[in-house]
Amino acid sequence: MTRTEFWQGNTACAEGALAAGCRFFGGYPITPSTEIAEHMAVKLPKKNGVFIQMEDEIASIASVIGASWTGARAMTATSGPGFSLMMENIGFAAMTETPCVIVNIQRGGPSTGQPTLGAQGDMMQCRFGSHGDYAVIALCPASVQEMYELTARAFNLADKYRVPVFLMADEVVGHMREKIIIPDSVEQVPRKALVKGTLPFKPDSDLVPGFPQFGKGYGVHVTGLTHDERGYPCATNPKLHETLVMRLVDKIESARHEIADYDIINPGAEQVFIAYGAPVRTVQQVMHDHPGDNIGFLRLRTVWPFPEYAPGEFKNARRFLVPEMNLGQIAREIERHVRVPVISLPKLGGELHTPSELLAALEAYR
Amino acid sequence: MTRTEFWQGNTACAEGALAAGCRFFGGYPITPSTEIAEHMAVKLPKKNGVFIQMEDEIASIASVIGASWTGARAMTATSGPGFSLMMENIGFAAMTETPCVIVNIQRGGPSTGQPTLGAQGDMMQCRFGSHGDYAVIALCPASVQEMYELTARAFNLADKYRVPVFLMADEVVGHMREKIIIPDSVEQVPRKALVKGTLPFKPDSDLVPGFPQFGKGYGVHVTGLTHDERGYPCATNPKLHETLVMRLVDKIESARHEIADYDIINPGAEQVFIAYGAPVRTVQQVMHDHPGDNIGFLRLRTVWPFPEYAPGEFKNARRFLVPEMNLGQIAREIERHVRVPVISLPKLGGELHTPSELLAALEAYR
Amino acid sequence: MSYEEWYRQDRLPHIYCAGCGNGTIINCTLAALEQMAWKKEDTVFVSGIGCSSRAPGYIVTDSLHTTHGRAIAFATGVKLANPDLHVVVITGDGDLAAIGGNHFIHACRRNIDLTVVCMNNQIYGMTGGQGSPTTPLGCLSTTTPYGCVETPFDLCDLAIAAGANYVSRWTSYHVKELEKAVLAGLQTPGFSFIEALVQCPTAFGRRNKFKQVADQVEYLRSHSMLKAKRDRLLEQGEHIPGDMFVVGELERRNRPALGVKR
Amino acid sequence: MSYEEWYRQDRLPHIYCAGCGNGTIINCTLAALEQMAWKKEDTVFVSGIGCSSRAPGYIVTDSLHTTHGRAIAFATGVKLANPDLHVVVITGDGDLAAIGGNHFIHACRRNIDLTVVCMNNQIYGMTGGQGSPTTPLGCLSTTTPYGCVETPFDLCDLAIAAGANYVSRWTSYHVKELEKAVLAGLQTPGFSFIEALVQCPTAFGRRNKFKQVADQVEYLRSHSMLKAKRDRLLEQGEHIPGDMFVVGELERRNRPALGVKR
Amino acid sequence: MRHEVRFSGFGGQGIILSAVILGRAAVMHDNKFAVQTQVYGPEARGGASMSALIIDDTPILYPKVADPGIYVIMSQEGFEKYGAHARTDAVMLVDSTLVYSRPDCRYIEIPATREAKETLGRDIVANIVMLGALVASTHIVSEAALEKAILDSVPKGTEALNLKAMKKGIELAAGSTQP
Amino acid sequence: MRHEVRFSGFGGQGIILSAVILGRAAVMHDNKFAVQTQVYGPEARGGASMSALIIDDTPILYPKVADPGIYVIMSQEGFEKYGAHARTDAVMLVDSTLVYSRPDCRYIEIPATREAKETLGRDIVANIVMLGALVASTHIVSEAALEKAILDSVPKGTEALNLKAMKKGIELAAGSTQP
Amino acid sequence: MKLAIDETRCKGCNLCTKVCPYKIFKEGKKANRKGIIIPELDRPERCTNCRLMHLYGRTLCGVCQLTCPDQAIHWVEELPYEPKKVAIEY
Amino acid sequence: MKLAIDETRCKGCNLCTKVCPYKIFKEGKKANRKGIIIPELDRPERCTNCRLMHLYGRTLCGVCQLTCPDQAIHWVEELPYEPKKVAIEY
Ligand SMILES: Cc1ncc(C[n+]2csc(CCOP(=O)(O)OP(=O)(O)O)c2C)c(N)n1
Ligand SMILES: Cc1ncc(C[n+]2csc(CCOP(=O)(O)OP(=O)(O)O)c2C)c(N)n1
Ligand code: SF4
Ligand code: SF4
Ligand code: SF4
Ligand code: SF4
Ligand code: SF4
Ligand code: SF4
Ligand SMILES: [Mg+2]
Ligand SMILES: [Mg+2]
Repeated sequence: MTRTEFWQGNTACAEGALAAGCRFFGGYPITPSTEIAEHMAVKLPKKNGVFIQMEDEIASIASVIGASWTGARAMTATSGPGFSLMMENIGFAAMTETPCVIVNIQRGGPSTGQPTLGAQGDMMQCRFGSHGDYAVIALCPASVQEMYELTARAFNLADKYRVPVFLMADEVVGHMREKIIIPDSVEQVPRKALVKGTLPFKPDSDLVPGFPQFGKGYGVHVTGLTHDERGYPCATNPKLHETLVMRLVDKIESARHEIADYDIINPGAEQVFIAYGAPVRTVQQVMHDHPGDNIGFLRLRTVWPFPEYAPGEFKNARRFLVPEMNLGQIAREIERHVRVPVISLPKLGGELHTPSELLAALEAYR
Repeated sequence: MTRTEFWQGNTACAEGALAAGCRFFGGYPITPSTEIAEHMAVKLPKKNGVFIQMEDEIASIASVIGASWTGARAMTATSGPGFSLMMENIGFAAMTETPCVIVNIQRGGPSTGQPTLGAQGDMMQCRFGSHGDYAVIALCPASVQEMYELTARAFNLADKYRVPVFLMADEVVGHMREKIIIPDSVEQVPRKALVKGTLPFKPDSDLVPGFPQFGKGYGVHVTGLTHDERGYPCATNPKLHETLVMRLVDKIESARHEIADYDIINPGAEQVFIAYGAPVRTVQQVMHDHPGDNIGFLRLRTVWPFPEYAPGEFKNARRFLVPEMNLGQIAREIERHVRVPVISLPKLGGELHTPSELLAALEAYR
Repeated sequence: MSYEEWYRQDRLPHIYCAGCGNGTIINCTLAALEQMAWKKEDTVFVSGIGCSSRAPGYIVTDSLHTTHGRAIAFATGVKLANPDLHVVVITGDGDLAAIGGNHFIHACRRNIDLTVVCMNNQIYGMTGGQGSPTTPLGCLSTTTPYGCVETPFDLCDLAIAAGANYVSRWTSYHVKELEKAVLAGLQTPGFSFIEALVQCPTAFGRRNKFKQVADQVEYLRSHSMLKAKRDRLLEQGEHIPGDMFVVGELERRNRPALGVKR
Repeated sequence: MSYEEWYRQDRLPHIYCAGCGNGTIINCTLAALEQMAWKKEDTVFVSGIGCSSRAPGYIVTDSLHTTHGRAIAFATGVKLANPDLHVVVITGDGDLAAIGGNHFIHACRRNIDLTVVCMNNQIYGMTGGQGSPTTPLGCLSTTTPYGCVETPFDLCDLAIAAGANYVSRWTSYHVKELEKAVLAGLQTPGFSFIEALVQCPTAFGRRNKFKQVADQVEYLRSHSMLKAKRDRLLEQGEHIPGDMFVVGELERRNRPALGVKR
Repeated sequence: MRHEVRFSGFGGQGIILSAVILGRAAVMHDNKFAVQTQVYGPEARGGASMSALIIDDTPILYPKVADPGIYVIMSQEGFEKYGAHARTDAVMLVDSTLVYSRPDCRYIEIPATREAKETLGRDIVANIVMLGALVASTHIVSEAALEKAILDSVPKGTEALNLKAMKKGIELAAGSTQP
Repeated sequence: MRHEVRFSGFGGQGIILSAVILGRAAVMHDNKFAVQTQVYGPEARGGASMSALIIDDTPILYPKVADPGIYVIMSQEGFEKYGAHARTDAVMLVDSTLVYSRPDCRYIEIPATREAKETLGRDIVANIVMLGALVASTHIVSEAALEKAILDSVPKGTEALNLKAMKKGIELAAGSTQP
Repeated sequence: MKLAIDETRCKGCNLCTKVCPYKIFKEGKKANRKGIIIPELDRPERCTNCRLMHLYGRTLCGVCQLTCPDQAIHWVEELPYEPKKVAIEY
Repeated sequence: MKLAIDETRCKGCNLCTKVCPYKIFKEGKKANRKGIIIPELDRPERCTNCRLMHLYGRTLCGVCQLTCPDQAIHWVEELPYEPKKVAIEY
């Protein structure tokens, strides 16, 4: 039996996490993500979970990683400045293959910027913001419904691939209230346990090793140093480093098809929008107001790993138009994968693209 | 009268900074950058400058930004983990247009990774590691001589464009000792002072406003919030935000030609290497050992802003080979600007590409 | 009164809520500053992020409104690079003691010649009322919906243990005493820390049974105990109720300092 | 002796320099642990980055070797998410008190039920001998080439001011006392902090006139003063030389704690 | 049919709650779709607060309100900032106790604050008076839905008062000057 | 001509200093080019330390040493880790006091540590003895340049001792077994 | 000198009504256009500052001004300056 | 029980030579292959642990072992166990 609610996006995110079995939240308040923490503070204690407000965002993500090693589904939520502070430990999570969910309700940057207005300026940061090479998963919701669903999915992906998963939402979606249908229950893909007696960092065929949960007698050593399959540091061994880092990247990149989540609308169109997050709504409005096959739409829910083959499904595409609330961050990525012009439609300042702006762009390039 | 020395790259970096008039160093030790701080600790007090070891890297970059507002040429030096921690305040420096120099002696990542071995894994991070959209300058030295020269240039660029400038070196160059010719003196382009009575954040025609140094009676307010030309917060004004952020990016992007520093070698070649930092040395060796015109080389000293027109100077290029001590971070950028295949030659693990590896790549794709 | 000249008149009224104590603390700080024979152009205000940290935006001197928690680290750079500048940091309990706690204790240890005024409203005001490291046990906030279970910091004890040369605590009720304390802080070489407990009607008072602004100010008045009295009670072995806090000058010493004007 | 079983024998010998005191502190910690009736699988070691922080890599339990300065924050997550686990943090003076200072004081304040053992060698050993927040005044390091001018932290004073339930200090000379102190820490609910001053011949001793390892250990012995004696001297108004440090149990109390096993 | 409503007033009047209640009424009780948005920002503090609501029979795509057809304005500053430029075919409910100006479009004067204080004894329910008047005069949700949504949303113990306020609003709308 | 030299021994023997002195000699006093590199890493602590030097008449491009022609080995562990696989046309100077194994290439036995301790009274200068022997037997830098470089590099007050050590090395090389 | 509340700044918090030893500030009654109720002044000439500021050439008392969180309380010059006679209440 | 230094672990720091109340550890003289000079044992039977560990069923003294930073000091079982007679020096 589903249930209807009229919820704020941030509430839906917190509820999606709870439905997915999240039992640890470590966070630090920051606009426009704070409602997620506040909701967790109310709800988690009632579900035998732990809410803790840490001293800063560095500690928040650290506590989440620590909690994850005890087997708990764990998350944090923040926005730009806090996200920047998490970068070092995000790299640690990637290196140690710690499942965790990090929500970023994006606001206008750089720096303190526009604390209360929406943006999508951290899309490259979530992929490249920590030092060294690694891979992550990033999902972008465009509605309150998706705030719920994608948050829940983030936990499953995190556990399956043992990787930090980002819910890269934005203030527009985080703060708006709309209708949401709450499912009866949410699928929970369990974390694969390490087979006792096997090496803790030796991958299975999916390139992901089983999880040696703390307290279960594995006696595992977890380190952010380059480590061998026993988990022991071997920071001066070039071969082991290469093998490890390549695997960390490959386990995500090679699962691109499975992780990718997107819609192809009007694959025969010549003018094709590509969008994720709040601008999706404007594209949808434009398509609704101008029905027919002449506008195509690649609507992304997964941005990282980027589904690089998806634009190719628009066989007749003569150009891709990419409305983003940033200076064309994902447009850069798209340029790498297509041969036709990529028209970045950046918008800064906190306001969502209007339908007429997108129509004007369609006209300008037709 | 020049002088010859046999110096370590890190020493040359510190000496280059001193020669450029750096009088403030705020840092936190981290391998493989520590020698820079240690050298500054010995030398700065003798030059009436200030060396301070801060409590962490967040405080280090903060102190550098603070010092810069008093008019001092100021720098810090770090490596991956510390660099990740600086991300929030790097965005603050970009937003407030604070000149400063940040040296990153890159080591193997992600996370603690390989503390003592070289890498180039932070190249995307230095461009996109802080939240929001902004622009920076990044220079990559390939020799001890360039550690000196590019550090000095970094200060001039920082002051001219009022932007954080990165010296993105690597452990290989930072730790090796080689011959260096010390010039008699180093050019020092002074910071342009704000004309009294004009608005502190109103740009001149070069898009850069004059600098209202603290203590000079400007009564300036500096904030990381979106601000107007008076410097006052106006964080809910979309137009002002857009204008500000666009200008921050444009002042760098529009000066691309002036900032870019690269060599074009054998522009008629069909196979073209593009490299920066330590791998330059291997390419040079290969070209030295195989003279003739059949191998081209775009050798970058400026990586950001990327000189996007430079690959185009190789008119006959059939492919670009890009050896990097990372998983192809700059190769991604090159892909955006060229129509022929870009062959990433990544190498992880801390060891520099060998000449025979590059030769093998040449063969494989010939 | 001439401390009014230290305000950027073009930016008033400020964004603080009606009855917010922050404005009072700025008054006291500027009134103290006015008594030093310092030029405006030799004075710099530095702050982090929070309602409290907005203060420098209303002051005519050069001012640096930095990132959350980092004000003291930025100020350290300003002061060391030019010790001729007088550097005052304005901060909040969250900014100083949550995210900024490390910079706080290290500046105390180094005894950097700064004067730090902390507007302690025992809550995160700017973000709408989450618990802070000084939220009293049992108090309600949006992140302590069942009452705060973490013991709060005594910020002055921390400053003293960390090494600061001058430490005192007052409240927004004690305007004259606070002005004097800030003055003493400005005069003392090395790190000076002045904690000012303030009412935040919007984010704290509203949730914690203070119906009127004045009720919270009255609470601050009636729950503060002069250091001398506290010491006397302690000596006599008498019980000091848990909800009382000490006010007064709590430390004054002369450890080696950094960045003192040459 | 059975605490040897707590070592990962396959990883010994460890990477520490000859004469490094860290190995001694691990011995004492494990000897104390052995006296608790805890299973290895219920015990977790957490550390940051530094020579000291390498310790958990040599211990058979689950262990989390994290990022520089953050051990306590990670440990907080481990402990709160599963209070049935016994969580011990091993850290260094740089890790705990430089970059990690904020997590340290906040964990003390919250009284998270952790036992934290700090190997204080008064230097950054791992990175080759830079000054740390506990480097004594005047001492030489690569970043204090003219002698340290910053007053060091008293880590125990800080822990007490911040709220920790149990605090004591010993040295690598006092192996038996240290073992007992760690034991007391393990037994005390809430945050327990044990500071162990240790010799670092490579990065500290060499530069500060300790020719032999034993010379530095002897220095630690001869410059430590029992708390009882210190208190007596203070009471008698006698002068305590600046280079002496107090050893012994410095705090034991019962403030509200978080994460205590249910 | 897509309806766009903008609410404005000063902090403490329950401007945002009004939009939320209306949205709940539409979604939870009238089985429609709704999107509620608002202006956040420290600058909003003390100044005018604003909230917007879209109601539609089909899913709402573009979620922002630029040029609404319906206004509920409860302070003079709110009028100046968010109401003054209403298009001429819009309709505006003004709390005539606090709003002095009048728009160029059709408007309905509701002395909500005065009635709330004087008749109901608590000026805090002025927003509910306005909601009642809004629904009575526009029918964008049913009165039954509004009533249920109010009951879901207001603090325990204040239900009766709030229902009275709603009724008062409906009544005032009926008798209001609608030039 | 490019010459590649690898030094190895244990921590405290001055392995890195040896390479630096030799590099200085080449660059500062023989007007050649040189690149010195070394192995860092916590794991190196206590274990074998290693440093490499390239000397050339023209600028050095590729800076790394993979398979050097000249070795200076001062500990058994150093030999095992960094010397055992020397190519057969290499030449290796071994400190015969501490190195028990012998390579397959040509080698020169220098009892540097014994001589340093017994003849010069300080085993700390064994590396300088090795340097003297190296230069005497390979001439990769001039003896004059080496002498100057040693004087630039050693602590004040130890100049005479170090020069004596260098001389001793030269002497030992002359009389050494070179199978 | 004349005591005045700057209506463009006052936010009506009424703290001034609590701190003046002479009870010169009284809670106001009517909201202004912004919805703010400004306090009223009850015989402000009684204020120490009003009376004696000129005499002593510096601010006396001034507690209301220091306390006013909104920088809304000032003394403005009355020209020509004429000390007023008031009955002082202790 | 027999006191033993594990040569694969000992790094020759000589701390054991300072802490034993019976001065059982003495500085060694000759470096081993790794260049480490391992201490020598002087009549280890005098050690409390060697003599009494079996009797009391637990570790006695043990200060050298606790102190040894390199986990190089152990007691190994001697089979068959024969308590040795030693002259104890106080
Ligand atoms: C890195 C970072 N994290 C979080 C925030 C959000 N934030 C802004 S102000 C604030 C709390 C301020 O509290 P306090 O310093 O007590 O100031 P107050 O508003 O109470 O005066 C927070 C958490 C931020 N701006 N930056
Ligand atoms: C973010 C970050 N900054 C700096 C470093 C480099 N670093 C590694 S260990 C260390 C100091 C460790 O000092 P301490 O905790 O006292 O440990 P010790 O080695 O002395 O035992 C530093 C600065 C790092 N790894 N990460
Ligand atoms: S929220 Fe609190 S601290 Fe912030 S301005 Fe309002 S009353 Fe002041
Ligand atoms: S450097 Fe110091 S702390 Fe590190 S292992 Fe060596 S002696 Fe120990
Ligand atoms: S204290 Fe100031 S703001 Fe408050 S009521 Fe009085 S004059 Fe107005
Ligand atoms: S200055 Fe003093 S006496 Fe005068 S009005 Fe203010 S508080 Fe009252
Ligand atoms: S204490 Fe241990 S490592 Fe040191 S000499 Fe004795 S046995 Fe060897
Ligand atoms: S156990 Fe005690 S008596 Fe025995 S050898 Fe060790 S220190 Fe000496
Ligand atoms: Mg606060
Ligand atoms: Mg240390």
